[in-house]
Parts: sequence; structure tokens; C-alpha cells
Amino acid sequence: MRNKIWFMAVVLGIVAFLAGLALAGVKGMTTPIIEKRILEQKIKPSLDEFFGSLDLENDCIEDRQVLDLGKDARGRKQVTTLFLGKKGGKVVVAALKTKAAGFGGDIEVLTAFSLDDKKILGVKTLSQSETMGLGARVSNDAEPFIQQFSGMNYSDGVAMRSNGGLVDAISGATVSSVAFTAAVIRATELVETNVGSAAAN
Amino acid sequence: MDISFFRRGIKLSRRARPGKIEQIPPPGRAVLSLQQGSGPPAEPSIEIGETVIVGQTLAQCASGSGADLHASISGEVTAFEDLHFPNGTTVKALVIEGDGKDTWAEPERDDKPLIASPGELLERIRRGGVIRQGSETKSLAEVIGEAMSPRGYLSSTGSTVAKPVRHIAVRFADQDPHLDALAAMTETIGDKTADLDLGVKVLASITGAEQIHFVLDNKQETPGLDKLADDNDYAVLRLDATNYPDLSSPMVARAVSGKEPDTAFKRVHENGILVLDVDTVLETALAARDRRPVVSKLISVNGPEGAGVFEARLGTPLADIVSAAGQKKEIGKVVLGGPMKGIAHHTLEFPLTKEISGITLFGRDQIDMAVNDPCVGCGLCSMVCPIRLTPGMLSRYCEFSSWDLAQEAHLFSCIECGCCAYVCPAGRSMVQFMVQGKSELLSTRRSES
Amino acid sequence: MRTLTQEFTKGLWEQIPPFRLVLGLCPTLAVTKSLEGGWGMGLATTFVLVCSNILISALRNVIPPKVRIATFIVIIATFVVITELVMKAYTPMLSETLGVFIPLIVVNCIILGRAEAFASKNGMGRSLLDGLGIGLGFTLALAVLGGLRELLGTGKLTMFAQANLDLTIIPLGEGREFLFKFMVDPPGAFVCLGAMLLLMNLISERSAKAA
Amino acid sequence: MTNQRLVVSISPHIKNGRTVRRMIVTTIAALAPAALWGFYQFGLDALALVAVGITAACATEALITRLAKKRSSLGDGHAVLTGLVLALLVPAGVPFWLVIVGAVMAILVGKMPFGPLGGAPIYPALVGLLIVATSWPTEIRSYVQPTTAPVELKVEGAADAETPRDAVFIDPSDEAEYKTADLFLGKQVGPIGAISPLLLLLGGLFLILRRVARWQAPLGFLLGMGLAAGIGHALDPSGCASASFHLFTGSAMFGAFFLCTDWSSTPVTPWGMFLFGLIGGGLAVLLRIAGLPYGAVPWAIVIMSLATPIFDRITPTPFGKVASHA
Repeated sequence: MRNKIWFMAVVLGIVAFLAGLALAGVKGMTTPIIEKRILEQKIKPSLDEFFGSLDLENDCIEDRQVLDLGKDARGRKQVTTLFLGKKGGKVVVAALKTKAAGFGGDIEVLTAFSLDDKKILGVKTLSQSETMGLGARVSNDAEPFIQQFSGMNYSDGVAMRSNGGLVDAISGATVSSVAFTAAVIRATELVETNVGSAAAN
Repeated sequence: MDISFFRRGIKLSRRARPGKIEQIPPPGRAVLSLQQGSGPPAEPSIEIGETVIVGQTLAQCASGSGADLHASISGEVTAFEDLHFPNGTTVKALVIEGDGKDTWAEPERDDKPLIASPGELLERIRRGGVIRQGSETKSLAEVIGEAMSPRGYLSSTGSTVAKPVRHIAVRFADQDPHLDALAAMTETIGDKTADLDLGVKVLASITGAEQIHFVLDNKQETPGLDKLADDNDYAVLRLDATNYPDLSSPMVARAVSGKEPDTAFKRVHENGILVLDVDTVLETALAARDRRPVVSKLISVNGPEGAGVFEARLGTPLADIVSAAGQKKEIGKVVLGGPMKGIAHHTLEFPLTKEISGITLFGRDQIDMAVNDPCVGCGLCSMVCPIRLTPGMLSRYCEFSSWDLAQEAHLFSCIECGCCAYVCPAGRSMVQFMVQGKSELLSTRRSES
Repeated sequence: MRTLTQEFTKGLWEQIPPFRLVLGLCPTLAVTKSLEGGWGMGLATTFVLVCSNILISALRNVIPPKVRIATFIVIIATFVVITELVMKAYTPMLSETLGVFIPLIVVNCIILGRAEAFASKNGMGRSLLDGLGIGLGFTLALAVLGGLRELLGTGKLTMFAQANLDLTIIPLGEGREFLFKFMVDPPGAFVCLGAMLLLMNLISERSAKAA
Repeated sequence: MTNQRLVVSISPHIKNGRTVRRMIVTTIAALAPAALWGFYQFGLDALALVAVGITAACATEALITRLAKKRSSLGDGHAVLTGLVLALLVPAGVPFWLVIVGAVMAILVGKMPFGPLGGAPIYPALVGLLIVATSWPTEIRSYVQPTTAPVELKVEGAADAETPRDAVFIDPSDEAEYKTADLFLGKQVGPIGAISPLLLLLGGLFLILRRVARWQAPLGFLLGMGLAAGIGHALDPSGCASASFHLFTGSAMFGAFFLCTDWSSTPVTPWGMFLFGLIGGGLAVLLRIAGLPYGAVPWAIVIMSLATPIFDRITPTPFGKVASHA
């Protein structure tokens, strides 16, 4: 009997079915925990740092929105999360996560905006894999390169100095600096196009 | 500088030419090996106790493939003796106790040898005991036979197509610039140009060669030869003998024909080019015209204390020749042949045979022992290898028994010239690896077939 | 036939996976940047190994021989995904450190190898001990390698980052992250692994001589 | 003359007296002018670094041979050469311990596991150099202003002195500041022994004339760099500096004559060596354009070294063989 095709199919099917059940159960139990962990451990400290002094009315982690960024070159769906902070019933601050290709891989950046005066509140590297000692300096919050974004007016657009803007690169790490700046620029564009409608909601 | 940018091979210093050939008197006792050159030993045709005169046939080649052996002194055949060759084989030798009279056999002179048929001439050469000198010492008759119809040889490609001999190249200087027997002979050739011409013509008649080439060292001044070449339309080629191994058979073959012969299994002559030394050609002439066999030999001695070119009877103890050269001090190493390709022997108590073209002596303090350190990969050997192999890799393949790789890397094309070992900074005995690898491969091949 | 104790202890020295079996080298080289990575990976593998060994041993008389590999893979993959999800939920930092190498446990030759060579031929008890022994041996090897590399590379030992159990063995100057970064780089893994293999061989050679 | 003990050995019975030791001493001698220029430019610190590098390399090798109970291989001078090359390839401002670690790693990781000499797949000094360069990327860039540098471009936030290559990478218009003649004569910021293309060129030619090195690999390397940089410059002058700038800065000359001509880590056949150099040179320029912050030339040569067995397969057709048969 053990060599019959139907028996093999049945055994394999049962094993696969039980495995599927087990996985579905575990997945159901762990997904909410995982999501909460990511938000709390990676985003919240940064948001607290940027918005902590503003006495926001709401918890921006709770009031997050998922932005659909369309599809990338390979046809995969791209999304990012937009965090909005309200004061007096009005959306005053926003933060979102963007990424751009750097020297050693994607650089993921969280950019926080103050919407009233169109200023960048701050930027923070969430993840990067740049050359240590050079490009990796983008993850150091005290780096002048990172500091220079705070308070920058974004309504006219952010740009590198070589493109006629105000951003100075880290010496010896031009690629990483450009990538980092590109991520910030992308964030400003997204905020400009999306926050108006988001605030109306 | 001993290594050139543009040319493969190495540059060796030239010895001052002695210019004069000294005669060594016939020895009181001559030991004549039944095997002269590679090939089967000859069968003795006389008994112990018989009295012989110079030039009398002592032994004949059995299969008709080798060369005969003749008495080099007159006297009584007293014994058969075991002779230990440097390559480890033991061969029977005939001992003649001389009577001091040096009686010569009456030559059967044939004034018009060129009328004789090629087969007859070839037989005269064989009976005259002529041996081809140079890298592969072998009966000349056998060499010619092989060149004209290669048989019994397994070629690397498996083909056994007969090729006519188109070129005969006559070498007037030794391959190794440290030897100068041929050069001395060339310098004193004056009255022998007729013999030379005859020898060349005999060979051309046997083989049907179309073109004769004289290969000379570019430092040799040879008005007689030039005139001979002019009169007979022989090509003269001058090479620099200090560029070792430009005078070796494959290189000479390339120089005369413009084509590179396959050096695997030493089958240079199969490409229709026969490279011979001048003394072989002269011996050929004597054997064909005077029916005079080979009983003496030119030998170049090169030692720390004395040097010179000598003519000695076959069977003369090498020690006699060496002391005639003025060598008195203790010797550390005896090499039969030149320093680049000669074979070291453990004793001077060895008779002169037809394949010995020189003796190189080293004092105790002059011996270069192979250190055989691991290959450092400097690639100098690849730079000098005249066959364009990568000896460094090859030696490692052989060292670590990667026989298949060695064969793929054309191990059998190696001509064992020794250039790689000469330049190797790690002191590896490259030639030993190659020789060992070849014999290992051949014995496996033999046991497989 | 080995005794039950030997079944367990063989994985700790005699057949310690990366050095003796020379299996599972991919995670060995990739995740041993830190002590935590080493033991984390080791324990995750051990868990999968033990679970799959027990289950495969239990089912060994039911599984048709022709589809056994497929079945093994399904079982192993299930445990791997469970491990991955649980680690993401409860030990997120460790999970991030190990990254893609947790899902890659599926193709770890040790696990499939033990399933094929041992669990499918032996009873559940023995399979459990075998899985545990080999798994702990793997954990030990990875932890030692990871600890060594981390110590040389950064001067620290991360016991369990989530609980802030780091030890600074060699204090570094202000603003410096690495002591000897080469050691935590991939080539350093090869050098360390080579050094440990050398050491293992020296020790066993010496003990063989003494015996 | 009878009954003496005679030596029997295989041919050839003479040698040209070339030994590994002599060839290494020649190499060291060829490096000497560039090293002396480095000492003059960077002062006693540079000299001390070189001394430390050589001592550390020799000590490590002596220790390992003793521990392994092998014959000491110090005598061939390769440890000295390794320490010297390593120290000449670092800037004069690096801390001593960095050179020591580099020399120890060069011998321990790069040389000894592969046998005393001749087995190393990568040039041992480069192994040591790249290990320390990846481990301490900031320290390895401690360039020092030389005594005679005519151009001093300071970029904010940079180390003490900026190499021409870094300056031009950040701002391509700076290339005009550097005179080709100054660069060629060795008036520039850079590693101790690699700043003077002129002296390195002379040393390299000396090596080639002494037949310690062959000309194919250096020619190929310089050609490869020149071509790649020339094409790059023609296509995009702001993205790629001119060929002469690439050839005369960084360790290009050093790499061409002293790294590409190593024994065990480079091919031995003529075309193999030339292609090794050619591709290596192109790769070096590519790495520079891509912005590798340190060691484009060493990295390029290391990468090529790993491909050496492939290049070694490009053997010439042996004498008398038909080309297609090979």
C-alpha cells in the first residue's frame, strides 16, 4: 500500500494540510505582536524625539495611514506609513518613512515635517548598510550632515549643493549622502502631495 | 644578462677556443662497450684470445639496426667485462690488451662511392659503426631509417605517415657553448672539406634530401666552408651558439625550414629535417669511401685546471684524457658531455665511447647542488623555456604525480635542455621531474597496452 | 549500537557539525558575527532539528519512501516558519540579527541529513537525543565562533541584546565601534573557522597520540 | 685521482646563481628610492613605521616557524619585503599598532598557511593591508602633508591632509590645481612609498632589467588604467579624472611594478600576465570612479589574483604544436 500513488498523495496531502493549519494558527497569533513591536521599537522613539515637545492631542502611532505608492519597476506594490500628529483638531505635523539606494544597499530614512511653517523637524536613519566610518556616518544623529536638515524649509524643494541646493555632502561619502538626501526629497514630495488630503479626513 | 626579453632560452658565456686538437696516443688497454649509443648491443664476432688489428670488426649488430664495433687498438682480446653506465645499466665490454704496434687494417678504398646504391651506402655506414652525435646518440643508419619511414613509433597523434627527408643540416658547433670539439674540428677542417662534401653527398644520396644547410656559430671564420657551400649551393646559416639551446636539433630544424617540428618523443627528424654534427658527416664519408670504421673520437675536456680538445681512441680510459688535459687537483664531479645536458658519472674509470662528446669536470667547491625548495611561482622558467611550456607547473604536476595534467601540459614536448633548472631561483631539479614524469607515463602506457 | 548517553554526547565533540561533519557552514560563516547570533542561530536550529526529528521518527513507518524527502521538507519548513514567526514576535532583536538565515534553516544540510540518516531509521527517543546532541553541538560551535569573532572584532560580548546583557570585555575609546572589524567581516569568519579547525585537529591528533 | 668520491646529479650542472634571496633583495633595492623619498617627505615617522612593519613581519614569521618546528624561512628576506611593502602602502600618519597588526596578519593569514613561499594566492602584504584597511577605515586614511606639496586643498571634516584623488573625487574641478609634473615627481599626499611615480617607475624598470619582474603585467596594468581612465574622461570629464591623473596618484605605479609582478599571486605566462594587468588596471579605475574610499589599486589586484589560475591556463602553444590543438 505504501507504494501506491494515491497513498503517497494522501500522506503528503495530510502532512501539508496539518502543516498549513499549524502555520495559520501561529501566524494569527504572532502577526499583531510583530506589528506592534516594529512600531513601538523602531518608529516610536524617533517620533517621540521629534514631536515630544509639541503636546500633540493624538497618538500618531494610533492615527497612522498607509500610503499606496503605486508599483515599482518589478511590479511589486509599494506602501509606506504616514504618521500624522494633530493639535486643535488640525493636522500640524507629519512623519514618514522613505528609502533610496545607497552605496551598500537601501538607506531607510524617517523624516518629520512641521506642516504649518513648511519646515523639516528632523531626519533619522532607520536602517543602512553603508561603508563603516564613511557612509555609515549617516546613522549618527550628531553628524553635521544629519543636523543640517533640521529646520530646513522644504516648500522650495530640498537639493544637494551640487544641484544648486543647500545640502552639503559628507566628505568621502558622496554616494551615501546623495542617497540619503534623495530619500528625504522623496519624503517631502509625498508629504506635499498627500498630506492635504489626509488632513481633510 | 643571461635571460633575454625577446628570445627564449638562455645566454651562456663562450669559452676561449683552444684552436688546436691534441692527439692522445693509443692506450695500452682499451675497453670497448658493446653498446654505443642507444639501441641494442652488438653481438661479438670474435673469441677471447684472438689477436686484432685497428679497424677490425669486433662485434656486429644483430638485427641490422645498430652499428658495428671495431677494434681501436691492435692487440689481444683478453676478456669480457661488465661496464656500468651512468644511467644505471650494465653492458658487456670487450677488453683489448694492446701490443703497442698500432697496426691498422688495410682499407678497402672505393674511389667512387656515389655510384653505389643508397642501400649499399647505408649498409657501409652501419658497418662503419657511425653513430649520430648530439642530443640522441643512436646509430646513424637507424636514424636515417626512422626519418625515412617511421615504424614502430607511437606518435602523439597516432599518425605514422612516412615523410621524405628534405633538409640535412650539418652542425659545426656543439649545442652547449661550453663544449668545443666541433668548433675545433671546424677550425682545422681545411684539408677535410673534400671529405665533408663527400659525406654530405653520400647522405643526400641515401635520403634524397633536396637542400643541405651548414649551421655555423656566428663567431666562426670558415673561408673553406663558405667556398664549399658556394660551389655546391649549400645554404649557410650562422647562429649564435651562446644562445643556448639555439643549436639543438629542434631549434636548428626550425631555423633551416622555418617550421617548428614536433619535439614530442624526440621525433624532430620526422618532419623531413635531419640534423647531424660535422664529425658524423666526416665519419660517414670515411665509412662510405675508405670503408674506414670509427675508431677514434674528438672530445672536449673542460675542467677547473685544464681544458682542451683531444682526439683519442675509443676505449681509452677517461682518466687518461683528463690527465692529458692537465687536471691534477681533486675533482668533485665528472660530467660526460657539457654542463647543460651531460650526465654525471661516479667514476673516471670509464672508457671513451662514441656518445661521449666532452667531459666537464667540477672541483669540489664548484658543485651546484639542487636545493629543491618549493616552487615560488616566479615564472622565470616559463620565460626561458624554448619549447614554450610552463616548466614550473609541469614540475609540480610531476612532483605530485598528476600525470594526466602533466601530459595535458605537453610534458612529452620537453627537450630536457635544462634552461628552466638553470634559472630556477628555488634550485629545483626541473629536468629530473620531467624525466621522471616521462618514464612514469611511458611505463603506465606500456602496461596498459 | 550506541548507548543513549553516547547518542546524545556524540554531537558535542565526536560529530560536532561545523567542524567534524563540516555541515551547515553557510550559517556558521554568516551569523557568527556575535555571541548572540551564534547561540540564537544554534538554538533555533536545535529546536527545528529536535521537533522534526521526533515527528519524522514518529511518522517513519507511514511515510512512503518515494516521497519521504518531500515530506521531510514540508515538516522541516513548517517548524522553521513557526520558529521564525515566534522569534519575530518575542525576540525581535535576535530575529533581526539573524535575518534571512532563520528561513534558510530549511536548507541546512544538518537537519535534512539527520532526518534522512537517523530519524527515519530510529525510534523517537533516540531521535530526540540525537537531534538534541547535534543541535547543542552546533549551538556550542556557533557560540564559540561568534564569541571569539565578536570579542576580537568589537571587544564586546552580546549575551542577549534584548535584555541588555552585553559585556564589554575590552573598552573602546570614545566614538569607536570596532576593535578589529575584520573579524566580524565575512573573511574573518573564514580565518576564525580555519583557526578553530586547526585547533580541533591539533587536539584530536594529540589525544590520538596519547591513546 | 682514483677512488675519489664523485658527486652524481642530474643535468644541468651549472646554474646562473639566481636565488630567491637575491631576487628579493633586488626587489627591496628597487623599492629603496621610493621609500627614501617617502622618508624625506614624511619625516622620521615614516621611517619608524617602516621599521616597525618589517620587525613585526619578521618576528611573526620567526615565531610561526618555531612553533610549527619548521626550518626558519627568514633568510630569504620575504618577511622583510612583506613588512616593507605593507608599511610603504599606508599613510605616514597611521598609528604604529595598525602597521603591526597589518604585518602580523600579512604573515599569519596571507603567507604562512600557504607554505613559506610560493603558495600564497594573494600577495601577503596586500592581505595584511586590506585587513587593516577594512577594520580601521578612518585610521588608514591618516594622510600627512608632505614637506614639498605645492597644493594644499583642505576639505572640511576631512583628515589632516587630503589626497589628490579624494579632493578630485569630491570636486572634479580641483584637478586643475594639481600639476602633472608635481604629481609625477612625487610632490603629493599619499601613502609613504607610493607618492613618487618617477622613482617607482625607475625602480620598476630596474627590476625588469634585472629580470626579477617581467614587463607584461606592469605594461598591461598601466595600459589598462590609462585606457579606462582615458575613455572615462572622454565620456564624462567631471566623473572621471584624466588618465595621467589616475596613473600618477594613489598607488597606481606601485601596484603596476611591485604588486602585479609578485610571483605566486600572478600568472606566469606572457599573455596571462598582460591580461591580468590590463583587466586589473581597468578594474582599479572602475573602483576609483565608484568611490571606493581606500585602496582601489590593491583591491583590484587582489581580485585579479583570485583569477590567476584562470589566467595561467592561457599558455602559449608549445613548440611544434598546431595552435588549435592546444
